Amino acid sequence: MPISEWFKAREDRRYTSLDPSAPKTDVPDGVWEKCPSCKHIVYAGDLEHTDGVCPHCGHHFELTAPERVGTLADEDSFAEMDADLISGDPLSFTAAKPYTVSVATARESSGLSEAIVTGRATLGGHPVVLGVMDFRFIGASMGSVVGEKVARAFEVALAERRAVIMVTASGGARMQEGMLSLMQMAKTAAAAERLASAALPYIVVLANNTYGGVTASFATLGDVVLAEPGAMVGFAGPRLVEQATKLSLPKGFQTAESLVEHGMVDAVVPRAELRETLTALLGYLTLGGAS
Amino acid sequence: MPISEWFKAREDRRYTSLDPSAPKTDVPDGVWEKCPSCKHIVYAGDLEHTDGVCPHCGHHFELTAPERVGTLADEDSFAEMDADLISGDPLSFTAAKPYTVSVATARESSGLSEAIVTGRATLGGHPVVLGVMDFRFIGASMGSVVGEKVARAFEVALAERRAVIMVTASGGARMQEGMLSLMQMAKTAAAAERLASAALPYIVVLANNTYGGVTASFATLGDVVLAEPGAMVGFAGPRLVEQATKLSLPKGFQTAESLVEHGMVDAVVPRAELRETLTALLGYLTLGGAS
Amino acid sequence: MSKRRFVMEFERPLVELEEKLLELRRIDAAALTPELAMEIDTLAAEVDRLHASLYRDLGPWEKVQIARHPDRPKTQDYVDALFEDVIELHGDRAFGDDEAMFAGLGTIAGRKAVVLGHRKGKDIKENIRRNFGQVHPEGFRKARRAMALAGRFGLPVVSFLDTAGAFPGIEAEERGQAWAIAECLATLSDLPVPVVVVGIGEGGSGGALAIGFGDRLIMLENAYYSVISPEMCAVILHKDAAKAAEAAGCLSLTAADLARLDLADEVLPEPVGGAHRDPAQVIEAVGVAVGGALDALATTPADRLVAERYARLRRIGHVVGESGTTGT
Amino acid sequence: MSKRRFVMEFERPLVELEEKLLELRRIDAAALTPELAMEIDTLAAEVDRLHASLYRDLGPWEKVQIARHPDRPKTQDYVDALFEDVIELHGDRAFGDDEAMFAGLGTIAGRKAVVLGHRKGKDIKENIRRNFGQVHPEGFRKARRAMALAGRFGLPVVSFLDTAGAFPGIEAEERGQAWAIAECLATLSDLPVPVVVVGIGEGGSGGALAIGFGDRLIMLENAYYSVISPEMCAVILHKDAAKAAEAAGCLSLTAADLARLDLADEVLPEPVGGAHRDPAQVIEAVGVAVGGALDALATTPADRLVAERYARLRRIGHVVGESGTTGT
Ligand SMILES: [Zn+2]
Ligand SMILES: [Zn+2]
Repeated sequence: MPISEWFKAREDRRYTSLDPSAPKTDVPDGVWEKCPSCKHIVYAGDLEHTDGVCPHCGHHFELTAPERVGTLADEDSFAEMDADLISGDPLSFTAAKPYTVSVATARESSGLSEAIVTGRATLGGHPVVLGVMDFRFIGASMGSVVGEKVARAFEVALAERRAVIMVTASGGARMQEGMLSLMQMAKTAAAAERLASAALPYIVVLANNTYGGVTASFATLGDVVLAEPGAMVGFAGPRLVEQATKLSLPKGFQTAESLVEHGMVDAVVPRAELRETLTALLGYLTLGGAS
Repeated sequence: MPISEWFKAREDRRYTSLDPSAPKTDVPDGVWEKCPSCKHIVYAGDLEHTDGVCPHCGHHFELTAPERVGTLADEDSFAEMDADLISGDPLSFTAAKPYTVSVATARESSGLSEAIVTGRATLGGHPVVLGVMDFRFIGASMGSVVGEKVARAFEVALAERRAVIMVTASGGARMQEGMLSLMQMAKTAAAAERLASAALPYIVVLANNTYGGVTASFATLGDVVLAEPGAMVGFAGPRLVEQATKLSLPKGFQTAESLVEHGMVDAVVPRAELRETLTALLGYLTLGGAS
Repeated sequence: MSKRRFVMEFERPLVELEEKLLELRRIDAAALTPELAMEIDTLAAEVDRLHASLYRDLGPWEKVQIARHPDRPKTQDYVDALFEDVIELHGDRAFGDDEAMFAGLGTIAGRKAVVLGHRKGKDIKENIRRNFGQVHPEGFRKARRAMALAGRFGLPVVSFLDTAGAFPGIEAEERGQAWAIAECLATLSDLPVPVVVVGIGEGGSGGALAIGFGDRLIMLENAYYSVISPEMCAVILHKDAAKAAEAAGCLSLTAADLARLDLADEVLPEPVGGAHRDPAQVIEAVGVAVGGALDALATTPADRLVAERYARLRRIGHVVGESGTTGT
Repeated sequence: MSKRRFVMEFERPLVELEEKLLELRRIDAAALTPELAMEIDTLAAEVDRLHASLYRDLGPWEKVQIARHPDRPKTQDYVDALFEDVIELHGDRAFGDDEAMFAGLGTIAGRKAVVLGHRKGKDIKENIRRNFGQVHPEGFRKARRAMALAGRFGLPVVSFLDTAGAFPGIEAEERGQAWAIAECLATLSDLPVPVVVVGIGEGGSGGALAIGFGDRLIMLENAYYSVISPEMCAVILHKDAAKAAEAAGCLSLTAADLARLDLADEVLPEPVGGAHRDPAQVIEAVGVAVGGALDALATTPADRLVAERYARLRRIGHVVGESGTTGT
């Protein structure tokens, strides 16, 4: 389903870029949510005004891809690409349930065609290709379609001399497409490398949580790599690391904040400042990039 | 004094490249040396046959620059460059003794014009520019002349599409030329970078001991960086590190062997295999470099 | 072999019969009744039958076990046997030297090359030193440095895959495991020299992929290459690692699967029972295949190599409802 | 200033007189004899005389002390006051983020730039965090990453020097202090963008040089830049760190010396007593000088910039008996 239809289909979910007066989040009015960080009961209406940031402790709730697009793209600027790309079932993968069922369920419940939404947009006036992953879609795992959309995003940016901004969240490569998924890592990294060779800027925002094949490919190849507060980011998940090493994990392990300390991330940027920071970065990095 | 004259002036010091039948080391026949590593008393005549390697424990005695040239360059192939470059005294540096006296003494006792000898040569048939530092000359410290000779070595190699091989040993930048010495670090690194940009190979052999401004400039910029067994290599000397940190140093600190473990050096190569290893490396790295 | 034979899970029924047969044959000739002699004959025939069937049409899980066999020839065996004038290059120039990753220069059939490979040990002591072939970030960074050297000096890259995966450790994560792998992928993707990859054993996920794609992928018959280990896949699907065999079947991870998916260019047969039964023969076959691939790629100009490698990657994936033109 | 005034060694005679004068002036008017009043006048005149002479014609060692003054404006002060839209970039992408090195993006007088600088702390707590401005390898690698970013996107580099030197620690050595510095030098040498360096305080050896050369070197009057610290030089020459003053005199390390040696392009005067007496004025002067340098370099094509930077480096050095032609 193209995102435009998705927007139409869900009248209760609208975004600043489409209708600034409408509520921004997925939670219906009057519903209360418990903040997983401070345990406060938060009124969903309040979360709309903060783009999903807990007013009590600053915890960053996960955003859906359309919500994220709404918080970042200039008004009415987002034009989705490749919304008709849909996963096949190349391995006829059937375990607990058939892969085709998983995909159909994810499409139905998320209203998205796949785990990433990509499109042309402007951000603070800068022409970009924006990609946003959505964890609700099979853990935003990367299969053929995600890989293809990411690669095309870089290719469009390369052809049109745009910057690329990727907001990532993913459990990793999608195992139901086996080696085809693994190879999307190489494909997306190769596409990012071509953008880099043309000195066009690529900025990543690591959102909670980004793991596995996505972290180990296009998500860490940005000229600048930002992360949201508290986002968990790594290659191997914390449980696997614990199992493999029989060690207890250090405090703050794999959090965005500790990734800055360990030299992996340029800056942790609160969601309220993200748009402004990206705009400023695009201002710096496009200056000479066009020459 | 050009190295050719140096060779002529010292009939008792000859090298395989000039006269294979003559003894190779500086120690007169019949003299015994105590190995600093195994404490064995070693007959100097034996050291000649081993290029200065202790026959009991393999300790690598330091070689003079002419000795080193003799062990590496193809017979009769070494043609020294810039032998007439001599240090001035730009700061009129006089402390314990005048710099001019230090230089004069070093020239007299070493028979060299400065702390590095550079020249065109072939090594295993490969055309190279070879540079060899000599610790006897004011601790092989890098002042204007060393920096100039190193820069010219890279420039000649660049112009004639030769590989560069540097055998380093140095106490660091030469303080008696102050900031002019410090800037030789930038100058030599810049010259090495130009060679690298032309995809011409640069191989370093870190010999005992290489510290300070030499390690932190051209000596660590090789495409391949080798080290001699037991060579001590670092930026800050062990005594300074101990003083600054009030910690006792780990076993093997700054030895060539520990530098391999810490990822800084490609391989520790015993002197007996050095020529062969360099020849093989030149075979690999010149293959496509000329294209 | 003087040491005790390593028995793979699926071989157990056969080995039990073989041991029983061996025991019966140890019976003193004097004590041998005609009934016993007949039993021995029957058992021997059964062993022959089972042997013939067991190693025919091996399933994915059996192949994974063969790929993990401790006596299977390893990167070092291939390097030693196939390459001359080998110079190992150590270190990442930033933190350490990872002994789970080989990087070096070597000459195969007269062709100079940069050689990469995951390194498992021959015994427990070596395996501890090599972290059982599970690479840390510094290992990938060493590999990347060697790749860059290959690119600078026009040397083709030959890479041997044999890892259960990148090491999932605390420090490995802290030093940027994902970052190090991603940088390898980016570097490999536009390296202006031929890149020939050989799957010789395990091809575990991102840790394999970091040195595991290029212009040719040659797979040994029983080598596997997978997005996830069968065990972990089983845990995710069934909360039960014991269902790894089933998971292995789902993942399309065998050499034959990769050929079917157009990912592998060539599958090299192994002796009955696996490469460890006749390492010399397998190593030679790999040498011939690598030599052939290098020969075939040697004359391709660098820019075409890179363009074709990208095109090769771009074709990978199964997408339906595809829009006719890119991104519009 | 509420906190106790920091007294430099060479100021002590003056400060002692000032304190004595202050004490005399505290005497009750009733108890003030004409003799005492005269003594006060004499002392006051002496203080004025000493004040005027002390800060005139400061020697190298006095300048080193001023360069190290704890209240001297630091990299962060310049970044905060002179740059808008500052975005700090953290980390080396391999091991850590070194708080002794600043790297970021900023806009000065409308010009976008990459900003680098050694970072000392304002107090002991911040100094511990910043390791007193002494950089580890990861700090140099972060700087190098920022340089590369500048090169890729055509942003000039503005670099502030203020370090006693690269940190001489065990782990710093183990993680390749020398390697990290050398790589910075190589990267800076052919960066295709303008590089403007400002010596604002200490310029300690290789640790300063790693981000300390380019197309323009602007020095504050009392900043120093030296191949070795005066103390260490004294130890080497006299086995006596106390002879640092003498060593400082030998090393030609002052801004004036650097101008004389043709290394510094511009020397900016400081208020009497040093930059800490009027930080705002000094920071503004630095801003004007940096802006001017960036303006002057802005139109030079990248290849000419790099060629001229190399030529600039190649000229440095004092060599006699020089052969007429290079290497022949
Ligand atoms: Zn909260
Ligand atoms: Zn010995």
